[in-house]
Amino acid sequence: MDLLALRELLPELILIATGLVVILVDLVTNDKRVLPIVSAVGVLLSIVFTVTGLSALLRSPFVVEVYSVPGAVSADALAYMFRLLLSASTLAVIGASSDYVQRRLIGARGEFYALLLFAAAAMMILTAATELITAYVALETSGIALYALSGFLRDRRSSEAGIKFLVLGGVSSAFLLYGMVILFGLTGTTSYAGIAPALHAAFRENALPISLAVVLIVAGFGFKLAAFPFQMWVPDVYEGAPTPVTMFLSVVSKAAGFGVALRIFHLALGAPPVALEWTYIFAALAALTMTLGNLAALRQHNIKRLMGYSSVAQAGYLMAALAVPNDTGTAAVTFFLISYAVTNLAAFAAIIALTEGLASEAISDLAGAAQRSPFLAFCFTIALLSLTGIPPTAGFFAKLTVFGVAVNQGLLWLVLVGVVNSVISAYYYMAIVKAMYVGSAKDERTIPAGLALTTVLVCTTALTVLLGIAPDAVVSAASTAAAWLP
Amino acid sequence: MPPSADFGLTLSFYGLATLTVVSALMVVSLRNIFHAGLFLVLAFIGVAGIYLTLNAAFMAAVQVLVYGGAIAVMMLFAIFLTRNAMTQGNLSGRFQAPAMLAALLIGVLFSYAFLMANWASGKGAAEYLPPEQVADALFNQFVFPFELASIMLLIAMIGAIVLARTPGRETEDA
Amino acid sequence: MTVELAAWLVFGAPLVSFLAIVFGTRPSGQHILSGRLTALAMLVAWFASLYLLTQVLAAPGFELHPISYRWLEVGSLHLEFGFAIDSLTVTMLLVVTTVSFLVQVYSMEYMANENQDKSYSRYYANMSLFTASMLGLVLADNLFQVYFFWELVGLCSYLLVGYWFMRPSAAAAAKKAFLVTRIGDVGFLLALLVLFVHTGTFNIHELFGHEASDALLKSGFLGMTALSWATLGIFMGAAGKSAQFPLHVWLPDAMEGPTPVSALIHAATMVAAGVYLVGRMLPLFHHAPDTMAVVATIGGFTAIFAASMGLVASDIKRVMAYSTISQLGYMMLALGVGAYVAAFFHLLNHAFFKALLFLGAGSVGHYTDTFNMRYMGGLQKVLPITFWMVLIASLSLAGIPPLSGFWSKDEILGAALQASPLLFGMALVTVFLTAFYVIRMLYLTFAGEYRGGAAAERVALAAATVYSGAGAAQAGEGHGHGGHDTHGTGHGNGHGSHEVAILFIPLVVLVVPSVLSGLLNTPMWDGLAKFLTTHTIETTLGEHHLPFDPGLAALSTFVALAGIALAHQVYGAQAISAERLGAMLGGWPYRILQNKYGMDYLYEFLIVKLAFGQGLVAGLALFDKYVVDAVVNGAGSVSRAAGGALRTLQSGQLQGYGMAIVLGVLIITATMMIRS
Amino acid sequence: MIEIGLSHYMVLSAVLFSIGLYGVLSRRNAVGVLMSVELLLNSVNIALIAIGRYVGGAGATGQVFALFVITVAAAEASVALALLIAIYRDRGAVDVESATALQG
Amino acid sequence: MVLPFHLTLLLFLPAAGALVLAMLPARDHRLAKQVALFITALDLLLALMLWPAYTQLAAASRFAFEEQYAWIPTLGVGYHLGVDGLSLPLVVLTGLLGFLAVLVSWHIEHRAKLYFSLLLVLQTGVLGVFMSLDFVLFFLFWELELLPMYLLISIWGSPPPVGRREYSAMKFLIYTLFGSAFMLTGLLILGFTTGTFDLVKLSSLPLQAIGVPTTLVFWLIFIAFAVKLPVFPLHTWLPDAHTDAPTAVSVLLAGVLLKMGGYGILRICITLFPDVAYVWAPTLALLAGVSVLYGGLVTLRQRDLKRLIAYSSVSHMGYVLLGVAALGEAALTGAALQMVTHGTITALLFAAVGLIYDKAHTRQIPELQGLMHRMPFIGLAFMIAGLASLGLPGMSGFVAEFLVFTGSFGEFPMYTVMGVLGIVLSAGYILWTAERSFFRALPHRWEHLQDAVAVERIPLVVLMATIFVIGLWPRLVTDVLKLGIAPIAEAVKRLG
Repeated sequence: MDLLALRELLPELILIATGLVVILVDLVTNDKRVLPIVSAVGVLLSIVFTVTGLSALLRSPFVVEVYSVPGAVSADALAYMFRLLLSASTLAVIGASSDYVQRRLIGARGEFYALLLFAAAAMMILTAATELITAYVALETSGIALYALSGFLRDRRSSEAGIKFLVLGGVSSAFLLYGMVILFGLTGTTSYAGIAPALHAAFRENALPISLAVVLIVAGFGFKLAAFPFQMWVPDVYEGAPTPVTMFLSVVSKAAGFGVALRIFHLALGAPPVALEWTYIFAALAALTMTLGNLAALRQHNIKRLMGYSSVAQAGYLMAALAVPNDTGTAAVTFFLISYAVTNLAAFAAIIALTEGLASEAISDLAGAAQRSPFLAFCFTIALLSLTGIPPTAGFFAKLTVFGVAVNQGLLWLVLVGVVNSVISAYYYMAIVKAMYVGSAKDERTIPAGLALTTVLVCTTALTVLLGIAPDAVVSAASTAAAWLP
Repeated sequence: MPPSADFGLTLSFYGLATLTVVSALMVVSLRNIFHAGLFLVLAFIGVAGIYLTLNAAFMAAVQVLVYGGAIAVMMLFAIFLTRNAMTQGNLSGRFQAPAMLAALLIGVLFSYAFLMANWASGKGAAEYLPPEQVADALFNQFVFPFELASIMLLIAMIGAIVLARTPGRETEDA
Repeated sequence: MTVELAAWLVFGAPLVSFLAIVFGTRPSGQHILSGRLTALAMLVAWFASLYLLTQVLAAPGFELHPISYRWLEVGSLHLEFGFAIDSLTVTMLLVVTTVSFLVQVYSMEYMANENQDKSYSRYYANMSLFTASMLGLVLADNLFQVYFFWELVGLCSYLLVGYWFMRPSAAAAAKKAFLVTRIGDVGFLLALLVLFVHTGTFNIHELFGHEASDALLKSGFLGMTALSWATLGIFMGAAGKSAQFPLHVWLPDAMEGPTPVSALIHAATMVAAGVYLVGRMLPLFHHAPDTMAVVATIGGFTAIFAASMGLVASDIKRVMAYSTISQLGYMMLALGVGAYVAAFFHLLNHAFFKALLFLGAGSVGHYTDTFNMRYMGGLQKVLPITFWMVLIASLSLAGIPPLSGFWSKDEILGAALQASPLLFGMALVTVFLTAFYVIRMLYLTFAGEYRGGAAAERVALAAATVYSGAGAAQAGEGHGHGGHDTHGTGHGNGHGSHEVAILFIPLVVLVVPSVLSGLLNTPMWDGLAKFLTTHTIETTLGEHHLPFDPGLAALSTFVALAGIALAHQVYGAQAISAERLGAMLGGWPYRILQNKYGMDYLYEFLIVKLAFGQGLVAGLALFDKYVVDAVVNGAGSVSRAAGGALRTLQSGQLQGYGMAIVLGVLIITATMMIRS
Repeated sequence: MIEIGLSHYMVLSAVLFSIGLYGVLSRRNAVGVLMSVELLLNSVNIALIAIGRYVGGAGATGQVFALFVITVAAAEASVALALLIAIYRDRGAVDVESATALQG
Repeated sequence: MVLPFHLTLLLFLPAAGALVLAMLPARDHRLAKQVALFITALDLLLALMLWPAYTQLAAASRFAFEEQYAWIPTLGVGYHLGVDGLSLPLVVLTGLLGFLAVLVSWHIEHRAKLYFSLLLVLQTGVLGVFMSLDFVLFFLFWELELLPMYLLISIWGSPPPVGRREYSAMKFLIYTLFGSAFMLTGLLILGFTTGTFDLVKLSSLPLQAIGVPTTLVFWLIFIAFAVKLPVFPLHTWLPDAHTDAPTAVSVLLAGVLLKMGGYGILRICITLFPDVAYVWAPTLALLAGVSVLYGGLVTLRQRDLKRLIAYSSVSHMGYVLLGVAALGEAALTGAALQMVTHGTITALLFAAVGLIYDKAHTRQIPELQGLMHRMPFIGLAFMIAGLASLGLPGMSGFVAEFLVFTGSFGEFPMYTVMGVLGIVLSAGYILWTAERSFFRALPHRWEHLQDAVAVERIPLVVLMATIFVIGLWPRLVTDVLKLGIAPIAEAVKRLG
């Protein structure tokens, strides 16, 4: 194989290497505080290479030659975009979780970072994969890491989360696998680029198996994306898993899921006769997903669980754009994911600080947080506004673009469902704001937040606001990148 | 292809299929989990036989080694670990019937779709695939997933070690 | 002095005095300055009016248009502020400024006694504002401006009726006055809108043009022309202000205000504004005979209806109030039958003698501290000048020749006779009733022995409280049954002081026109008629001035004398017992009159109880809470309930979740298969 | 007798999948659930190798795919068993029906 | 004098002030107040500076002081600010009420820093709505106001025994979001089918050709404004929000926030879809008539002073809709003027009631009586505002209502009659309230009450003056307003 091609995989390779280094360092050192630093340095290095690659690609939109590992992964601008998103988010997770890991994951700290890095690398490959086998292996690699990470606290709830995640993940990936196998059987190839024309040719005589394959793939990715009715693991796992893992799940894993879904649905299954089979499914599932997520969130008391339902609802909005199989849809999904990532990272950074500082995950216990730690509460509020979609935050423009492409696609009804859902979501998001600002504190002390976490919080909040004020650079980058998807 | 070979294939397919399906049924229905585990091994072996009928000897070998060996052993290990729970059967009737119905519907749906399908079969299909060709594909075309798979195994190992370890114990904390 | 300046002075002098009092004086303690300022302003306005009279007399057609400013301009809508001065205007100006000035002079002493705390600059400010508004109304050359000041005089009336706002009865009366007149104003406002929509102008002279009336006559709805609707609306506004049936209920209650206010606003000027408005717009009314009929009928009915209630009222100011309503009805009757000159002639005369009567009543009340005639009597001895003045004014009101009332009343009777015997009959009965209650009032107040004034009233009230709760409730409710008590000032009654010059001088001055103003339009000299009809109205109205009919004059005088005689028999000679009269026909007529035909109760029942308490309004409030709002809250509850239901689905059981996945696959496939 | 072809294998795979699915949905013992998951993956593998055998040019790819599936199964099983041990340590049982600390 | 980037400066000065406040030491609430006062005063000055400048150059172009930059060119979103005759008075009103709101809140000590920061952010939001000429920018500011309002009501509102501040705040939030959700949909349809969100550009495009029925888009957008205005039956958030909000917030809510609805209808619904408005005008007028009467009748039953004013707002904002429905120049100008005048009148009412509540600790009319004896100044302010509210000539409310009536009577006589009946109802509840609360004898329990002190009087005096100035010299405002209204009326006239 071509060494030049491997160069394109440098970001992933660096992450994997960093993971191995972390394990080694973990073995030789007693000061575990060095572990997140090592990890962060590795991720930063990876980000540097990603950014270099991405900026080169974005600056020269007429470059047609893409160095890609044959049959495995693509190194186009969209892939780089997702790599950057995933690695930067991972960096944020590492930063936000260092104190948590130090205190709560005794005996598993090195392993935590290593698994996180491996999972991130696998997800980066997943979003860049151009054929089914690579995608499947990457999906399972990240999946297994996540199953394990979910159980890392090794208490009752964490283990339960892990086993639920694992079994349901196993079932759904079996469905996904079966869908892939049918596609493979019908076309004789696993490459997305090859599947599309072959399906087009075979569609008339194989409508039923193709439909079945599409449904199975929808089910498989639906699980990953937390789409109704494949979302039931989400609240349980979000609640039971260690909070940094929940953070990782809600941002990185979700982004990776949408990244791969974009390629499979918009590329392999994006040609007209096949696309017509699933776009309306996605539209319908989008509506159901957001409605279910928002309604169920109305009655939650645990903040992590609530964020689980919130992430279900957000997946619903995203799916509305996923149902638009062209580059505007891809761009909208990408931009939404970026906005959602910065927002949710900020939210979870705040949640980690708050739940650890207050030793409670109950929303009602947030009372008076705004007086104890005004800055923390402020950042969290910004994040919640962004999740609701209220300007001037990233979430507003994310919804604007997503609903905009849906409107253009003629999905007006879906947009109406979406906007009404935003209203419902305001109720529970603002209930958190209310708890923090309106309630009075029993305790006047400042809620502790470490330097790394604070940095992450500041950066993500700043980005949330920045994307709400000046989103153009990212929006246009997303649409440029989306145009790379053939 | 001579008719006798064809007949042999047919016979062995049906025989192995029956074995596999019956074993599988035992796996999901036997009350005793240990017995279920034994039938699982039997089912794996049946599947390996199916592979043989497909001229995939290498895969059959892998199947026996990995599943018949490693996985089954781990399975049994787990059974011993959880021995007082060994005789827990299936869920209550509340769940049984819908589960059965759903599984049945899925089976029917899949089978129907497969029977309706017009597979791209026959056109230049290889009767026999030498293992070298598989290896070639694995190490050239799919080298990247292969490398990734090794990471996956590493992850599984690390994960399993951490999870199986009693929490809160670490050298420097001790 | 130019006409423009004079017009500005008329309108501006009281306005300046208002602003000076509001911004230049302290709320308390500077009442003397305020009073003088006000009186001075009135005097300036009076002189300016006089000047204007001379200018109008000199002008061709007695018309001047000194001022017109564009106040607001939006699209095709122009709202203007302008003065038009013609004979009618200038007549009204003189009436208003004269009475105003005299009342202000009277107020200086009267209010000082009524308000011991010396903080009544407010009173003068309101009076100034009222006069300015009233003059602005009269001067207006367009209906929009009329409406503008129309509302402002209403406001001043509200503020002055409620001057003693600490008294619940006064506060309630003020509110009632405002609300009832506002109902009439709705008609006025709608009339303005109808006029504007069809003619595109508010200017009175433009409205009188043929184009305007043609446009108004061409369209219409519900079987009436737009013109009829418009005039009806105008009359509705006029009926509110001039207390015509059925919007008359506020005026008796408005007597809660200080007596000078009653004299100026509720007798001489503001209540006459309705008559003025209808008279001013009479050229339009002429194209709407149906409206004219309504005006005449309502006027005639109000005249007799109010006079009948005046028969039994025991409060001297209320007697006057009913009398005012009745006389205004007279004027409306005259307008309704087209007797334009007669109406304004009567308006003029009435303004003077009624103002005098009120001021006289004020002096009486000032002495006795009550207005309840049951506790008066024998005041002729202590208030001789007042007695004589009131006597003259009363006889003028009763229509005894040659006093002013006689002349104008006679003209109205003549016009009514020509129009319809029924109207004439009502008018004639009114003459009898008027004479009766006037004399009754005189006897009760001035004749016989003094019955103790406010002190006696308090004793009686206390006794009533002991014997029946109703009396107390009545007093507390204060809707006009209870008398005026001490105005919260507590100064002793019958304080022996003799008549104060400043209090009787205005009476003496007013007596002059009360006696003589009738001479402005007599069979010998019809100067006023000529004056009033020599402007544009003449062209549209034609000549409605009837020749003097000696027979009719004799009849009306006889009827008036009959009324006087009967009253003398009852109250003077006491040949007929008032009690027996009251008990006639089982006492029912008396009770009906005493209860003012139950109109107050009817309104109270209809509006306050039915609509407010149980009916429409209460229903809507409940509807708002339990339907409109409940839908909103219900949507929230349903969402929360749905969330709860979803929570129970999330049972935590692994296999349940797995089942959801499988079912999802099955259902999606099923829908796909059904669809294709 | 019909010649054995791809459809036969596919139907067998479907049946095995169905059985495995039933097991996942109905086994009360978590170990039993995991065994059923293995059945699911085995059914997929049958389909993969059959496709490799019958569909042109797919031979090596099918077997490679199957190999990866087996690897995944192994990895998944190890993590699953470790989780079971953790659960067992906490509850003394691996009954999935009662593992409902997380719900709502 | 107009500064460079004047509008931007005017717009973001309060927001910047909020940031400054956030940096101040936590305990010093005096300093916070002073800074807030300074900022709002400066902002008011900036707003006032526009007035003479605008009247000088108004004839030249439709929008003045425009600032236009590409903002998100990828989506066709621009940063486009500008004012015209319609928005300028509202901008000035916002500046004025923002300044007065700080004075009204002078007694706030509880978490004062946060309080004043939120007030300032609120002001930026409202100003932004009135100055934005890009739909996305408009929407951004439209929503910016939500959170400050929510927090202001739920933290400083009437606590539980008296009010339900948290419920009311949430209701306000959800209701507004519900409306703006539909607006967002309409906005997306417009923007993504035409490729631009610029309101000026949109108004010159043939929107019938966008593929989505313009009627649908019109109503989607209208709903948001109808909630804000509010129009029956979308009004029930208003009484709750008003009742439980702190005084300054009630002042701003009634004074300028409701006007965002009317402004939006004029600026967006009517300007972009004159044809739809023309077709649906009877429906709008019906809604208006019903709002006026229904609001007025329900007001009659209210016993809480703030609730009473809130319901009266429903009634009075109905006149805005009535004027809009009539679509003529006079009626539209009347509607616009009604927004300005209602802003000052209701602000004054709330300021007065707020003072009463601060001193008497109750707003229940049956409990209050004879306040005029102890609070002549507050009573005077209430009476003036009340009389203006019932449409007394010489005060601002009258002019606006009269313009609306004359404009709408020709088009919708029946609905105008409903509107005219509304003024009788106004007289009913205003006079009833005055009688019960301010007149009659002073009960013993209120003998301790004090009249407003100097700092409390300033807002009252300023608002009273505004009411009289507009009432007596309406051309001051209408001559500016009609410059903004004329093009709208012109567009409608071309249809009819």
